[in-house]
Amino acid sequence: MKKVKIYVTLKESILDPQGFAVQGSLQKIGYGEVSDVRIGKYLEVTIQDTDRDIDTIVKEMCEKVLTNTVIEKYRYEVEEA
Amino acid sequence: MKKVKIYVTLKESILDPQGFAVQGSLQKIGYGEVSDVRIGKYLEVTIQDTDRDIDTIVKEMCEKVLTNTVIEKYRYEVEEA
Amino acid sequence: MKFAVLVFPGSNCDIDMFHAIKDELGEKVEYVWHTATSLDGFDGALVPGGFSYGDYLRCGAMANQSNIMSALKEFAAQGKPVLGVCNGFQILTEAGLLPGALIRNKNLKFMCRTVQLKVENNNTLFTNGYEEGEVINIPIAHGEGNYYCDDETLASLQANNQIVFTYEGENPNGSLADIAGIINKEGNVLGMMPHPERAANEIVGGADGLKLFKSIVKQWREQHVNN
Amino acid sequence: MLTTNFEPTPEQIKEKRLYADMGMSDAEFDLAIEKLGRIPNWTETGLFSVMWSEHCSYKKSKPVLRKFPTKGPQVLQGPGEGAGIVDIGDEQAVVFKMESHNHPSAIEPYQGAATGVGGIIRDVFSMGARPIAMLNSLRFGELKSARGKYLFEEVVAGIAGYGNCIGIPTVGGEIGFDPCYEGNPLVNAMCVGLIDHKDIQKGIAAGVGNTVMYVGAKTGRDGIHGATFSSEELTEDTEESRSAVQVGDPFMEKLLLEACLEVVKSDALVGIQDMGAAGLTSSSAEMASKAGTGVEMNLDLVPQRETNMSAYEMMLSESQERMLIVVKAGREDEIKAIFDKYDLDAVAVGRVTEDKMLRLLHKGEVVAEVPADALAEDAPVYNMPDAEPAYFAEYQAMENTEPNVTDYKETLTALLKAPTIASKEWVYDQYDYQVRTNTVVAPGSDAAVLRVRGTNKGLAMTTDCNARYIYLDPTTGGKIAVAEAARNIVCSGGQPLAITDCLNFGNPEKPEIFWQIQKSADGIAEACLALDAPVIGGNVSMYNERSGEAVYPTPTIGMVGLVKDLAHVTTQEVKAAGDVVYIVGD
Ligand SMILES: Nc1ncnc2c1ncn2[C@@H]1O[C@H](COP(=O)(O)OP(=O)(O)O)[C@@H](O)[C@H]1O
Repeated sequence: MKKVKIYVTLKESILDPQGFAVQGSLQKIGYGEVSDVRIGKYLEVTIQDTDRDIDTIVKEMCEKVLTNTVIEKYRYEVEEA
Repeated sequence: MKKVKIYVTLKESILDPQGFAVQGSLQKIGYGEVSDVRIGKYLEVTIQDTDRDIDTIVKEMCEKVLTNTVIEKYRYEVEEA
Repeated sequence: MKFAVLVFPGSNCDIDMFHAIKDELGEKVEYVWHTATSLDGFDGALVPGGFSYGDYLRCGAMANQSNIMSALKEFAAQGKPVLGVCNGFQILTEAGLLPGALIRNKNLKFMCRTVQLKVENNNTLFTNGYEEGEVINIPIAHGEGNYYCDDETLASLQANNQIVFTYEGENPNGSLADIAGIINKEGNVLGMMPHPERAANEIVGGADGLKLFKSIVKQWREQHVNN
Repeated sequence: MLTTNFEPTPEQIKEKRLYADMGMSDAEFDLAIEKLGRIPNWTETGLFSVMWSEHCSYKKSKPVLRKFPTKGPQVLQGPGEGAGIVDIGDEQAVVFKMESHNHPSAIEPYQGAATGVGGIIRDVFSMGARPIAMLNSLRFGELKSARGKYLFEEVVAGIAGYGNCIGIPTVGGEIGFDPCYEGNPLVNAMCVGLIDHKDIQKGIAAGVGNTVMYVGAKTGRDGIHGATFSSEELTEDTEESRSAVQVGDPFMEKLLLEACLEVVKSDALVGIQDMGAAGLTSSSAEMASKAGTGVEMNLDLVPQRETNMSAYEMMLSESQERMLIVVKAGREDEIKAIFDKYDLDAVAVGRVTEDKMLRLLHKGEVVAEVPADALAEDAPVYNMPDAEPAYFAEYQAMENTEPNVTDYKETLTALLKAPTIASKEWVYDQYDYQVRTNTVVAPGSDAAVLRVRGTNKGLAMTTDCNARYIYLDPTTGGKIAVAEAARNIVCSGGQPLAITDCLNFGNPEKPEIFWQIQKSADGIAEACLALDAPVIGGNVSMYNERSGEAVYPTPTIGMVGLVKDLAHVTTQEVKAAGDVVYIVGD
């Protein structure tokens, strides 16, 4: 069994309204040192043992379902679970 | 300057309807080996050099604003940027 | 009686709340911008629905950092009535004025429709005009109205009769114990997902919500006549 | 990519025909040289190319739009500004317009639909009006492919996401499904606003010496050349060649909306215009051109989200949630204070000049100097050839047939199951159609009705278009579309006031397509005249094709009517057993 941790972030050129609003709010409540906030998704996917190649599966899932490749990019780590 | 990576996840006891829905659709389109999906948030916060203790700042921000401790937990990593 | 309608950047049901009080209830009401530091002179505070700070990060999280929130906490501590509707409810839970949290609807979608609510507790300053067990029609419009709390909190809500409204018939969002609205232990802070201010006139969505506001005024008048 | 910091010289642009990549023809480039008296540089070529794109200039559709009746005693503002305005009595008026966001929605359905909603809302509040309702008109392929379902669900989610967040009720619309929209869905959004006559604003840069201010969100490299993109057919590699997709920020727009509605009350404000398609370029050039003035801007002062942006990129960016305003000289601080309250940027970036030029400074140099009229007024106008398509004569020759129904129950259930006919509750359940508590008739009936608070009046509104009729017979189909809208208004208790339209067609360079455009416009115009419902604005969306296949001609009609007394409001449901049923008309 594997635990796959997937990090999905907006591509750099894409506006991140959430991150921008959070940054403004943090600065206003006394964290002036915060100069940038980007908000993405963090997924933990548990995958049962399988004959298929784990990297192939994960990449496929990411591109088909888990991310929107028009605006997002991703990276992942596979751990034994 | 530091880059802080913050991972926010729902506590185990909390149902994750979104993760559950994604798991269902992955299974349906041919990834039967996926047995669990949990969806959380991934934040990248850039912090300018400051006299304040970085861990203190990050923990404070997380507990005051970035997470709701009734339902979420978090961990973070600090990197030089 | 004079009400404050709190306005955060992104609030959008503030106008509904304002007009329900002014036009339908006929009481005094003023908007209070989130940067204000005091609620002096007001007899009741209304935290309206909408999308404060775009609901970015987490509903209510950033509104809870506003200046006005310390004043609101003080106001609540003085026993004055505080009503949070929809995003207002989310803000009150974020602020710790009410227990629990509101998470995404179980079907993951925003939903706008009129639902049936059961008045579980009519012995509050917000519900004295309803019958116990009365079923009323009130609109909902939310994407994150799924009430959650841990077992201990739920047990204490039940034990103290703090569950004021439940969804009758269909539970639209997956809320724990069908909870639609809860009150604090002291009985002066009510949070609810459905919008009573949208049901204050027959021509636009029914009038079942108006009684809630009338209840607040009635209680206030009684106290202030006795004094 | 078009966006590069190694900018070609004017000579290279001409010799290598680099303007062609920006969608300009040889003749257009020559015309630009003539207007300028020299070869335009890279930035200037960019300005010409977007302003002369079909999306901004209507160069191919203008002759068609001239067919529409646009006047009437009720019309306070016809086509030509952000949105049209119609009198409703008591010194109040209704402001509305519809616009398409088809191509962006085909690429990124959630953000495409969301930014479409955001754009049309800005068109309405830039007139000084308070937006009170949204409608939409959507077309998708049949819900068979995974992509088709995805597009449908995400477009609906995008409309809901933006409208709900900003707090404007989405009260109506229509949705149709047909294989012809499979690769090129249609996403048309309409916004209706309410205004007091005294608050009506215009997008003009009047008063030499006045200050030009940039307000709202920062500029990034999003949607560069979006206007050009929407004036081309979608191809397999459109997806790849896009610059950054525009992302909507409804929270930012809510702040911008409230701030602008405060600003319009100030007599320090001279003009205001949305930075929509072609962003800074169209807003500055059009505001100057309409006022007969010039505008000079220092691009170093433009709030920027990304580093090292070139003048070309800033001028062509379609970053959302921005406005350009002109303010009386010396009174900038009053205006800035209003935007400060909402934590919005409001920066003086330039001034109104006498010389009728759009002049841009960047890093101490003049990077563009073009007559504003050349950009805003002097685009070539084309009379496109038209030709009756072969299918038309064929269909006209067909006999009318009566459907032969044997099992009424089965036929009825089959009809009710068709996605185009079936209940749309799944969709409007996701729209907050009640916020602002004026919705008297919610989605699910004919036209939606909103009360005008403080009066006993209401506004009825609807969007309609049966594209199959228009495909079969565009003139008659065009009339039917307007008539259907009018029936919806009347059934709800209103009297038609005026329409806005969104003309969705295929590639107008194909004579058969242009014929559809011409003929349906004839039909629409005739019906508008007959029903005393002039056209007060709209939008043209052409090149709705995927791999050479055009969508059905789909000129969507958005109509608003006045309900003189809310007691006249009638809904669709049957009310009580025993009531009598009549059929009225043929
Ligand atoms: N199909 C149409 N029918 C009537 N008027 C139209 C149509 N298309 C565009 N217009 C009008 O032409 C003017 C310019 O439109 P447009 O360039 O789309 O403005 P904006 O940039 O504000 O969207 C507007 O006033 C618009 O209402």
